[in-house]
Amino acid sequence: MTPREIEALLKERFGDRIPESRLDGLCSWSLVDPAAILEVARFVHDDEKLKMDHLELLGGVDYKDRIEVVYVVNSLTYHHRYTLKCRLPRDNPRIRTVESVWKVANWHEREAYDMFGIIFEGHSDLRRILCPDDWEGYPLRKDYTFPGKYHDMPV
Amino acid sequence: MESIRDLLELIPYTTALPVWVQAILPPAVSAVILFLFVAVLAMFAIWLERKVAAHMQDRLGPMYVGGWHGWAQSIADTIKLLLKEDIVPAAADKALFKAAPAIVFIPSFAAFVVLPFGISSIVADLNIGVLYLFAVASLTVVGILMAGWASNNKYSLFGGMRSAAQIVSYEIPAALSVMPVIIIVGSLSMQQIVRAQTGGIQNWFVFRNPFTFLAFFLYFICSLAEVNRTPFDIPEAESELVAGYHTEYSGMRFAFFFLAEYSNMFLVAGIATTLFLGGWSQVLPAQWVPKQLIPGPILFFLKALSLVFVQIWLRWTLPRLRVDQLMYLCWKVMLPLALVLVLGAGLLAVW
Amino acid sequence: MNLDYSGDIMTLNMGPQHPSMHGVLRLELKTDGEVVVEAIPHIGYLHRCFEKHAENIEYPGVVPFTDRMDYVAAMNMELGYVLAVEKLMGIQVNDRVRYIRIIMAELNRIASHLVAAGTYGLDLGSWTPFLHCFRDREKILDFFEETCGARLLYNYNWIGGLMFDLPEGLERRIIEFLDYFEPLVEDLNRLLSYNYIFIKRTASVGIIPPEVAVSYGITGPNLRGSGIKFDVRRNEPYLGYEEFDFEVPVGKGEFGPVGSCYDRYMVRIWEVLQSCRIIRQAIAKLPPGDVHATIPKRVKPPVGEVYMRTECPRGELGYYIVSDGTSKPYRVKVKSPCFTVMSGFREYSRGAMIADIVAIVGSVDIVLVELDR
Amino acid sequence: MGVLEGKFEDNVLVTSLDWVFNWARSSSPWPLSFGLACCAIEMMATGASRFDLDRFGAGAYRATPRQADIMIVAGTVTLKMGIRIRRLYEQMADPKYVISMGSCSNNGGPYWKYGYHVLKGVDEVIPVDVYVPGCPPRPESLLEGLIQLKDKIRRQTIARKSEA
Repeated sequence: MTPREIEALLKERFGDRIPESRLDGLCSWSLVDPAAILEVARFVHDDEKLKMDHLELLGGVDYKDRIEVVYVVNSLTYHHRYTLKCRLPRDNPRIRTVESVWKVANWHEREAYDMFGIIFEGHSDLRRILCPDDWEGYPLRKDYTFPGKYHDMPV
Repeated sequence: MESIRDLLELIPYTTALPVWVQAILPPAVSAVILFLFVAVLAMFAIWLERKVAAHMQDRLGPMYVGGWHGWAQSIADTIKLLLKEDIVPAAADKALFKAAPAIVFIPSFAAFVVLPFGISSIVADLNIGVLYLFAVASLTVVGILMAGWASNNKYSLFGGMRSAAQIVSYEIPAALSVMPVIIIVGSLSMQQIVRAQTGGIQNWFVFRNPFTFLAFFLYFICSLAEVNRTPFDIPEAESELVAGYHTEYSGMRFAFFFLAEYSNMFLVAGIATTLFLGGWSQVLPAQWVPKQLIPGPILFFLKALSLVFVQIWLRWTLPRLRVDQLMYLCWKVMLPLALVLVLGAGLLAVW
Repeated sequence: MNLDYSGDIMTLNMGPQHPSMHGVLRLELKTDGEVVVEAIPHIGYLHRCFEKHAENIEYPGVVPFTDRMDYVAAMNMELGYVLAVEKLMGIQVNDRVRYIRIIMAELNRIASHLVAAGTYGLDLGSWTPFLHCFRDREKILDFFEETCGARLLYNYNWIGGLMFDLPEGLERRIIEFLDYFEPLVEDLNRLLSYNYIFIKRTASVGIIPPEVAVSYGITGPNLRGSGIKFDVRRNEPYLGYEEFDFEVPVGKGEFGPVGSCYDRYMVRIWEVLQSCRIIRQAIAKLPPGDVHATIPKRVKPPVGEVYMRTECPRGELGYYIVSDGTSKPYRVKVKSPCFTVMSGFREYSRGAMIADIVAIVGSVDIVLVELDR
Repeated sequence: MGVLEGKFEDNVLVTSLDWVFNWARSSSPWPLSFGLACCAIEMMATGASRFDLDRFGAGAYRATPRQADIMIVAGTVTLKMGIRIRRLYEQMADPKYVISMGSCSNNGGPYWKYGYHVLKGVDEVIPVDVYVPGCPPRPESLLEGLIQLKDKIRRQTIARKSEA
């Protein structure tokens, strides 16, 4: 399926919960209402025409006024790919976990939590994954200041 | 030991010494000689292993230490290990931790006592030589288990447990595979066993009859397991258990484990040589070459070293088995086969 | 954890310094005797902040950092990034650049799979194959060194072109190498792959069923080992891979269930031979051209975002780049194949023995820096 | 240090003992098999066929720190790993030496400026004897580093340090 068809399918199914889309050859995406992400994820995973069973990438992007969560999904059956995005407020980013749809989301969400401080509600094991457990701050936020010392070791 | 006693008598004034000194001197001298001999042998085996492994892997191995092909590499290694700090972990069981290397090394050293290097080059020709050998050799496992337990390290513990299970299991087929030879010879004395094989290659037990032929391979495989060599090196499996039971050992104590491993390698090769490859007896049939041309000890060494070479060869070629596969091999393959061999050899002897 | 027998459970810490953890992976094993009830991977011991660096460095300067992510297959890592930026900027490279990139990427794939196979032998206690693999890998590294001066981390693929053209006569020497190397794969098979003990240790161990593989987003040889025929080079061709004739090997389950360690290992071995085929075809078709022709003066992509995926030796490598129109990327997010494959480790390692854990970690062929980035 | 250090005055016997000890120590530096990042691959290549670290007696990679003599810190040291490296170093038996291999472990290398999680040089946590530059150093460089270390070992003495 082409991105246009996927977008049309999503629009038809979810209506105004897909507020915005951009279709180009580079990376076609649709904005999803954060409250509906689990529903949309389950739909793209289960739908017979989409069958997007492979979560390629899940990550955050800090846009200074908001944080976006990006889901790149593709289908191993039909070899098509699509990107979903959610916009979250920067001061308290919270979103439902999609762990129940794609198991790989578990670690990806832990990484997004570690790097951006996005809270994934309902996540089974939301701990830091790359940085040590007692690390402070979220390193990939644009306003992150480097810590001076960590356990007596200068940074 | 007899020859040493004779030698000592040549030294003047030995008869003037107290009687107990006279009694203790020959064994003490032979023990020292044997110890040096075992240490040098083990060091040589280590060097050989590194060179052989290197050449199998398109490398050169030690080249610079001591000059010619790094011949002094093992000496340097040993001196360095002796000089290293001796760490006893704070949480270890100190007495057991310190005793374990000695307990591992002593049996392998003691077992050399009954190894017949030549017609008269044997420390003690016990009439129960083979029995003694198996009794003493199985003591090693106590030391390994002690080391594994006392280190207070989980990897060591795993190594110790694996080793205990493995050595105890493989003792059985190893002992049984020796039985066909003993049935044929009718003696447990090592020298008797060698004498039964004199007169050339056709008299060696490995070629004597099909049962002893198989028994040789069975014994060789079991001996690999007993000395923890690949493919049975699971007690010290580097990629799994770091270094197994000697993970926590450093310096001198580790050197003892190291020496014990390599002297054990030579020991089992020596036993296999004695039991199946004619020990010090000659290779060429007696009807062609009536007189033994090469001295017995040299022949013995050549035979044993070629078996050591095979051990090294296997080590650097084969992957290692898993614990359950190892046990499967022992109890379901080797043991029944060994029993069949004993039965067959017995029937053949009676018939 | 089942509390009924929790008294018998021992926690064994494997790593970060452990000979078979391929670097600094740490596994927390809950063992019941030799059987591992649960294996929990802990990562991050080599988190080098790639994504932070990428945001602070200009586009061409990121290439060396991508090299250092997967140092065993640096050519492939930088290729993915360069292609992503080129896609963002709309640069079309000429045929010579495309073909040289393919040759280099495939040579690098061979080198990487050799390391994978060799260290896998090492994990299972077999030393000699490891050194034989490294011996042949050195010969490939020689080609790279001759071309760009570096053995391991190349910075060879530039945005819009290549650092240098191939040196005089390299094509011929690569063909000579392939003539020498292809029979040696059979040698390796005799030494390791068809060894009875090796098969016993791997063929029914660490099975990843296809549905688990898909759910955990496993890609590359690990996915194909589970019997799913998916290769980005074939299914979403880049660089003109569709012009080449090659097969996508999948796990056959010759000696046990499909998706075992053995299948994953064998897929790599077969892929090595396919890479040889691709290189031969690419060299035969190599057109003349200027490898510097399309290198832009300034790399300043338009505002936008791009997702580009390529097939690197460890699996599917994706770069998600957000550009804000300046000369530095606004955000670079890497889809790391090792990360996804380790995320499922807890599931497919359950009930294995300690020795099997080592076999499984080796068979998924992870590179820790790529995992942690 | 080892068992005998610092117990004797400097004299003829000590000098010849020094020679033997230093010869043994410099001839068999067993490395700890411990790879971190990119440099670990080059370290493996150094041990492999073409370069063959074993020629100098340094090919016996020990998996346990207790039995190793030199620690080759091959790769980037992160903060999470720094604590572990210090512990590994403490677990090694004296005399022990450290080769810092590659820019990352020398001073943070390319990760110097924005590496919030990278330790800027392994010498922040453990003492280093020889620094090998390069990113990654070629195997020849590592061999050179090893030979430099050998030279350093040969200059040691077990004699008590004079007060002056």
